[in-house]
Amino acid sequence: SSTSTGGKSASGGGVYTTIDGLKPGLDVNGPINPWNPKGNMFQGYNAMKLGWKKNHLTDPNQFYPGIAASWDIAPDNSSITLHLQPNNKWSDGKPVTAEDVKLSIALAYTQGSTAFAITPGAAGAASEVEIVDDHTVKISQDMSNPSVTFVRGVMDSFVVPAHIWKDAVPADFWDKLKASRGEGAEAEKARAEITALSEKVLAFAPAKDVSAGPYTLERMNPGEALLVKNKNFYNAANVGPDQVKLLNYTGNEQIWNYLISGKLDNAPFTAVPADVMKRIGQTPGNAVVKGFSPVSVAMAFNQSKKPYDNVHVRRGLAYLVNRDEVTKIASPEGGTPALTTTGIHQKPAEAWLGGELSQLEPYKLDVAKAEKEFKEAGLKKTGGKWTLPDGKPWKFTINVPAPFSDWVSAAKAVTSQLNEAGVSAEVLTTADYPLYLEELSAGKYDVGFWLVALGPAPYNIYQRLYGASNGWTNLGGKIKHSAPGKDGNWMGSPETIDVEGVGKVNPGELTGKLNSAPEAEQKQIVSQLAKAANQDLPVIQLWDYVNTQFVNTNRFTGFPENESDLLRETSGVWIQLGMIKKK
Amino acid sequence: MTSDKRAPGVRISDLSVVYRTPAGELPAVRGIDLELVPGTITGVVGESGSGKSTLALSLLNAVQPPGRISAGSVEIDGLGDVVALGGDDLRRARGRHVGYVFQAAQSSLNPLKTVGKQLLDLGRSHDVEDLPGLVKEARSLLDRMGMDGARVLDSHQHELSGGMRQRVGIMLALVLNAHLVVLDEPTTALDMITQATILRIIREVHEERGLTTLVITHDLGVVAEVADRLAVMYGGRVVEQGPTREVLGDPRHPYTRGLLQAIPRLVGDIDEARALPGRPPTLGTIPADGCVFRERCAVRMDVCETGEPPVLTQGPRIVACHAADMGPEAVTEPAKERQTVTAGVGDTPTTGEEQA
Amino acid sequence: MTATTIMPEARTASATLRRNFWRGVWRVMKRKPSRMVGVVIMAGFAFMGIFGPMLYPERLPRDTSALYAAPSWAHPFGTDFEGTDVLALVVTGSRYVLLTGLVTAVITVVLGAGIGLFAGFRRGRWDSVLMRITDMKLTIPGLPLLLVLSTIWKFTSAIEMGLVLGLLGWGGVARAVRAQTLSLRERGFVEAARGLGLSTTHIIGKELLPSMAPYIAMNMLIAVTGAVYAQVGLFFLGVLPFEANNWGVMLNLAVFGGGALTTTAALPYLLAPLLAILLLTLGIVLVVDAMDEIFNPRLREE
Amino acid sequence: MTLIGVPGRSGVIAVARRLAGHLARGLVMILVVTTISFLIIRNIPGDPMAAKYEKLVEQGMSPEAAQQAVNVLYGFMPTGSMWEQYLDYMKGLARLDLGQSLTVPGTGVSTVLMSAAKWTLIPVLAGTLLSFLVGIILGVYAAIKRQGKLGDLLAISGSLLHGVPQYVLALLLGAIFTTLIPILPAGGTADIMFEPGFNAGYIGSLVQHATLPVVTYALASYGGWILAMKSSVVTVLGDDFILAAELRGMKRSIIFRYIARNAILPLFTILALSLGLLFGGAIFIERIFNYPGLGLMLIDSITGRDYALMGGAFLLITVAIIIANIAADLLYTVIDPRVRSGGEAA
Amino acid sequence: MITGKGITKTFRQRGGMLGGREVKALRGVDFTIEKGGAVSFIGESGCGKTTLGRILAGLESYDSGEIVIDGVPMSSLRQKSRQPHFRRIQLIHQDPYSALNPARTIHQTLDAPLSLRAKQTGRSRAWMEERAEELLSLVGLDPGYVLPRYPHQLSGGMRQRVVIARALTVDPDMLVADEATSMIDVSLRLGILALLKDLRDRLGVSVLFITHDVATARYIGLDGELYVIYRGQVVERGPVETVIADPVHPYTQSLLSAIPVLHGLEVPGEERVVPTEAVDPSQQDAACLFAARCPFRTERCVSELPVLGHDGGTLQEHACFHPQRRSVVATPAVQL
Ligand SMILES: Nc1ncnc2c1ncn2[C@@H]1O[C@H](COP(=O)(O)OP(=O)(O)OP(=O)(O)O)[C@@H](O)[C@H]1O
Ligand SMILES: Nc1ncnc2c1ncn2[C@@H]1O[C@H](COP(=O)(O)OP(=O)(O)OP(=O)(O)O)[C@@H](O)[C@H]1O
Ligand SMILES: [Mg+2]
Ligand SMILES: [Mg+2]
Repeated sequence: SSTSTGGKSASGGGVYTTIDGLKPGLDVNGPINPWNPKGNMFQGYNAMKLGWKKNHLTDPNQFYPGIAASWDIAPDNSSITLHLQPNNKWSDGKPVTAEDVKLSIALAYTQGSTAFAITPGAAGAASEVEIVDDHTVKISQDMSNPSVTFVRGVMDSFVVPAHIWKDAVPADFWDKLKASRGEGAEAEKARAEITALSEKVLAFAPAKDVSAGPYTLERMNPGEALLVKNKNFYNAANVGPDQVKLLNYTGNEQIWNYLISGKLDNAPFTAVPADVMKRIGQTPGNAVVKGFSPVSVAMAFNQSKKPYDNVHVRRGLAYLVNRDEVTKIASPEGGTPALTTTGIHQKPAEAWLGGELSQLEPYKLDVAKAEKEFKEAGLKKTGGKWTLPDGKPWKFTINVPAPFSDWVSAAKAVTSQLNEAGVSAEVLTTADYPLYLEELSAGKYDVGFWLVALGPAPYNIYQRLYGASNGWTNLGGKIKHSAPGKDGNWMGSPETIDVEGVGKVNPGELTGKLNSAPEAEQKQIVSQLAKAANQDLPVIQLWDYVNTQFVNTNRFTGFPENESDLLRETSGVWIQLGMIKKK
Repeated sequence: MTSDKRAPGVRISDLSVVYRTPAGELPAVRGIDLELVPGTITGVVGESGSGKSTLALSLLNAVQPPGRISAGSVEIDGLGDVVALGGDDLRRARGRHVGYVFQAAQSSLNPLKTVGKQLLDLGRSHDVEDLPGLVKEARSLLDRMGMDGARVLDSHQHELSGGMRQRVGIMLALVLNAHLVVLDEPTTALDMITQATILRIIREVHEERGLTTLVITHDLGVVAEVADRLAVMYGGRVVEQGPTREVLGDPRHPYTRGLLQAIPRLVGDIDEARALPGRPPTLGTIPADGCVFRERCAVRMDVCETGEPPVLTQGPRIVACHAADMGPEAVTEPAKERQTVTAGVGDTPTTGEEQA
Repeated sequence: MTATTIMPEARTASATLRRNFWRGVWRVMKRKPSRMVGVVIMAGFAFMGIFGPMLYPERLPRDTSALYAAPSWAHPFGTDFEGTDVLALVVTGSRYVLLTGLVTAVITVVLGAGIGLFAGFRRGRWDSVLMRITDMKLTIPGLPLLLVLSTIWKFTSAIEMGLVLGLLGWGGVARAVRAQTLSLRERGFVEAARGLGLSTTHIIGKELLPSMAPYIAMNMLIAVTGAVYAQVGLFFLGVLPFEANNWGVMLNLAVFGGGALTTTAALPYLLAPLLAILLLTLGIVLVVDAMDEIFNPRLREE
Repeated sequence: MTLIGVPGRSGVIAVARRLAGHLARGLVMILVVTTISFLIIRNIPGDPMAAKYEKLVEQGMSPEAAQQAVNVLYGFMPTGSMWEQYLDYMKGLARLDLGQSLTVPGTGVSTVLMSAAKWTLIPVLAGTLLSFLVGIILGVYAAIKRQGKLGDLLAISGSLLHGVPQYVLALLLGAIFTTLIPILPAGGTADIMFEPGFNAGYIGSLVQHATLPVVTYALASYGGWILAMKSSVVTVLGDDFILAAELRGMKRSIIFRYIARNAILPLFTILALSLGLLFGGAIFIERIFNYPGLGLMLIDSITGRDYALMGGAFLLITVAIIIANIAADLLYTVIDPRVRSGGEAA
Repeated sequence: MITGKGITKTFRQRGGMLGGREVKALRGVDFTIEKGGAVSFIGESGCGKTTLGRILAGLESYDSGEIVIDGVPMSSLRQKSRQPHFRRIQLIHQDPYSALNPARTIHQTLDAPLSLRAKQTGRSRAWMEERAEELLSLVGLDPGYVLPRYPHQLSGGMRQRVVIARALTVDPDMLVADEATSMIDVSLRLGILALLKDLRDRLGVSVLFITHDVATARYIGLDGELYVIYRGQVVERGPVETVIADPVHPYTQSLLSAIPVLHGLEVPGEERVVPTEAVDPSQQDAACLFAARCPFRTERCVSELPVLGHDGGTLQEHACFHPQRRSVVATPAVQL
């Protein structure tokens, strides 16, 4: 088959072949624009951010240097001062300066990110951007509604060359921004104007790639993109590969094929069936690096539907689902069976909860306990089948989006298990993900598969369980609760829960507090919420995702180790940090 | 009557053609002896299914599968036995020696090509060196038949009327200078006036070019109009043959008589006319032995059931019938025995050589 | 005249046919043993569709220690992602597939033949309107439309699925039946019936339909395959609700979940439904071939 | 003497007249298709925002960043009542503006379509041409040898291939050439290491990547050709003018040409229809072989709820079919003198 | 009695968007047929004979003119109520092969119209059976043999008889026989002609006989009338024998001259008009339609359209400015 020997073959540094997991589906029509979802800027390669997030279990505010070489964070999170790389130049030779950063922040405002939100009262928004000197920028937080993730929001910003992008925003942008702060028609109008810029920015298409990253885009076709080394990059001396080939993929099976043929030096994880995994392992040089990934998949209940409003039914079901088996069938490599249900991925759960974790109910497979719970809920078993309290048949239907093969397999396995235990169960798939999500949030399903535990910030984690989908909204720091079926509340948990060993809690309010509470208090809140989730079971966590990266050590070395906090960044970041070396 | 030395004679002897059917091989033409005298027009008449087309195709050894010539020979002067011919020799003979005007002349042209282009194809097929000459010849032939030759050569089939197509068919049969021409149902599906014109053209061209012509038709009138000699076919046999006027004026075979009586006429007493009883046989219903006509015959005798009718010859006239009264000088050929019957018409000398 | 040379054959052909239709059928079958095979295959599928699901327990057993097991005596086509016998899945899945095919075929043929007959018989304005619609229907690409439709409409039952496929698929039949009707209409016997004042119902039901019945039957068979393909295809693309024992879903899971186009483990899982489809196609092709010869004098005489 | 119609001039007029009729009908057709697709597509349920968000989150984007990315997309959602949207859409269409893509924000639908179209059009045409050539040659053979075993085999294989859906062929070919004997690439258009242009490496790579799709297209339609050609040849063989040519002593080669040309003629209408079918099949083939053509794009646009792109793709496929129909008919008109002179069609 | 007055019919062939060709199939045809009478229409191909037949059988509309069936003018009726009247006129198709449904036995074929009839008149099944047998016997067929058979099991002549029997099921006033014998073997042709004549005598059915073979027209009855039609216009009409023996229109003369002479049995007429073939019919209307082909045309012929009449004191009506008797028909030869 085609090996990359033709054309301008790389000398010395060689060609590094990988897949950008953040941008599946390369699009030749995409502009060279980092904000465009199909833009041809690839994080870590030719798209640069101020810094690169570390994948820390509990602290969201740790970064590797990017455009910023270092940074000082005020102790109360009220500001961050960025010190740019001193000798950094754009690929066209112009230096990277504080002006570039400021313009990039202006652009970020049009895109409405968390740190640069223009919504009044938004949590963790920046209030001021100040050029201290050519290479220093200070950004302050609006402390009226602070967030622990403010710094993260700032660092997670793209930086583009001002001399190329300056026309994307009007000259009076900063005045407009100032005007947009506050109340009244004036501010309203300014905000509308800024939002209206978003489309223009998104469609902005520079003629050629001018990058401050280790690479610039050379050319692309529908299947691949070719990046070549940027001699002006600040750490160019340590950048290993001369060229990077990014492969497109539309289906997982494509990645499997690439991996088996040993083409890829690195690939992010995709669901891989066991046999394929075996074959991948047989290819010389292929290796798997595993680390933490703050995502879990769960079965989520719609508590507006009977009998799922009854916590005993949910618990009974939890006892009947063999999570080990489900994980083995559905995602043996990409996940580890959830130890229990806390709403948190097990790794950070250990960090947050420590010993408390073992005190939570693990919901191991236990038919007897399940029967007890079902009976408690008033369900009846007749002729080996469980029926509703009123004697009507109980049909457990679980919904999954059809394109997610691992979820479909998992759902199938769950229903098979339940059927064996006398619960009539079946899988219903929905044609595609958008439809699935719409119907899920419209409360059309009894039970559906859902991603939870989206970390690392505990606020994000619990907002998933006790946020908008469960009725709680955070408006300018104020928490409000809507009734089930209203304002996107499809989960329908009660507003307060009586948690054993804690007492009555309002999980939504607790979650809201997580955003600004100091670390010690956060720990306490997390513990309470974990208990609540464990007892009340708004979802049953099935497996926790494992960040599994494939690497091939035949051509390059220096890949991150297992559990490295770099595993969630692209290999472009590894390369620019000088890790990847030619063999 | 002018006779051209180049007009070939044809001797068909004991010709049999069979078709393969689910019921086995059945003869469509059986034991036919017929001679085409050089320079004459011979007409073959018979009702549908009597084997006329099959006979005509045999003249070019072109019986289409699932049919085949199972016995007999077709000797053409200058060509030899066509039945024995094959491959390229046979192909060259077609067109050059024997011109054939197709039964369905209406659709005997390639619908996608102009007549002229098909003419050139024909020329190339027969290695004609002088293609412009060929076109000139074709044009003059068409002009001769009362058409604008140049324009016709430039036309597609669908732009020509039935009569014009038929003339183009005749032109294509003659343009390579064939002197034996076979016309299968040349006027079927043409209206009366066109038919008359075509018949006149056949007659004139025949004489001008000195041809030996075979006209096949189901219409006695057509034969009567053009043919010198006439052969009447029934159930795959020739039941009667002789000079046209004599046969029509004094039919000897009961079938010929019946047929003549059944033809509506413009003059005379209509009450004399009557239909033949019964219906003509088809391939499957032709009796295997005995007289093929006996079922409908008014003068049928016991012997007709089993005995092959004897072939009676009297001068130029030949009849195959048990009941035919040919007078004292008649020569009787015992049935089933192969014999070449020679018959001359008027002053035309007999040229055929018996037995190869 | 071409007509006169061909027609007698047609007549003799239909002659033998009418006289002893079944004997003729038998002869045609005997001529090529492959046709017998076709009939056997079709019968097999019919049996499978009707009785297949009864041969297995309602919940197919699974064996989580043998995921994607290789073919063996116990599992001739191996097992699937959760250790269920693939053959059992194919057999139990056949009912849905075939039922859809049947429903589609019936709708296609009823609609197609109905519209074709009506347009061809009425001619004039009705004809042009209906044929414009038919042309339009034929021009709109069916599969893309189905894809888009499937996002709106969940085809939860085989009947519903068949209904939609039928509603989308009648165009070809309508056009063909119309052409036939138009030509038959010119035939003397239809004109004669009109001249005698016989009702339109009589003309269509007694004079036209019987002449077209074989043709329609053949179209129906072809429609069955078309429906099976479309439906399995949609499931394969994953745009329809999940059914474990459905051929299309099997294909989907084999390729996109099991990596059948990457490694060999899931290959039997992929091949089993493919084989079923191929076999069904073969059966229908052979039967249609036989029907063709039974009903088409031109091919018969060869 | 009758000569109805002079070939030259009336021919041109006939072609022009037919063309005018076709164009008028095609326009109506396009209007109807766009309206239908508009209605269907705008009624598709599903929240593209939520889907995008979840997808990004799953891919590892932080929830905030994902939310940010998604918010931006809102600007591209169509607004206003259905009727206003329809009018806007139609107005745009009149200006050949198909709107903005949602999956590639800021890019015109027509740009996206055009870049995808070539990856469908070229393989489909190549496959069709290949199968057409092979199919008609074997079809003639099957017709001539129709009594023999080989002819039988050809006919049955033709029916079988004709009957088998494209995805079955694609899956089988894929299983064989990417799984069992992995000698062909399973996706993409060309290796990026080759500079695009007229160099052996690039073209070789293109060909290599296109092999599986093209072969599938070819195999899928080959059966149809062989069957159609066979029956067409059998019909022509029975035509009187062939026998007449034989009786005039025409050379076999010339007769063969007569047969071939007359037999191919009716196949042109099928050609147009088959192109339409192939476009449908492109969805499967491109999905299975990950080939970035219109089919794959249509699936993507459906899952991404990219209304404008979906409608555009739909329209493009329909227009392609209409054009193919018109082209086939005009070709027919040019080749068949009967139609050309405004007379009866064959 | 059935009469037609000034029946015209123009076919417009559709030729796409920019108009099409017009064919004037009938240009004001008048005729009268008495009960039990016979009228023959002769003319060459495409002159409108079939069109006229189909119009009379109600299978085709006509543009203008009036058809009166048994005193009821059709124009006074609405479309729906015309049908029963037109049903009294039955068309016998030229092609007996296609006129019978190959999939239905003769019994079934006859049953359909008979049961309709039985329903209308409240008669029983037995009557239907009886009637079927009666009709078949009437047309000279053996009901026992024919009834259970399929059309293909019968000869052309028998089929044509069945077709006639089927037409008789509705007790028609008139049969329109459109070249009813042209596809039947010569030896059987006369039988059908005789049958038609017989039906006239026995049932009083009138016969409209359409043919291009003049001779057959005689066999329907010498008492009949002969209409010679050219390009949709009747150019000569009169008693059969008169028109055959003493034609005055050059077109009639051409037609009669074109009939092949059975040399040996007949002697050709002395004044045979050498017929010319058809010409492109795109000529102006204000001229004799036949002028372009007429060997005797004068100035007047190309500037004026002659109408049917007895000009020149002829027995028959004709549409010619220069009527002249010519003896064109062959006469019997003295037997050898
Ligand atoms: N291809 C064939 N297969 C079987 N039988 C055939 C075939 N062609 C002709 N026959 C039979 O051979 C007999 C003679 O046929 P032929 O065509 O020679 O008759 P014909 O006298 O030319 O009839 P027509 O007047 O209809 O042209 C007929 O009974 C016919 O059915
Ligand atoms: N349905 C039709 N559409 C268009 N033109 C027609 C139609 N029917 C008949 N014509 C034309 O009307 C004219 C008269 O046709 P008609 O069939 O009545 O002639 P005919 O005398 O019966 O001819 P033939 O002897 O060939 O049967 C012809 O020029 C014919 O082409
Ligand atoms: Mg013949
Ligand atoms: Mg007619």
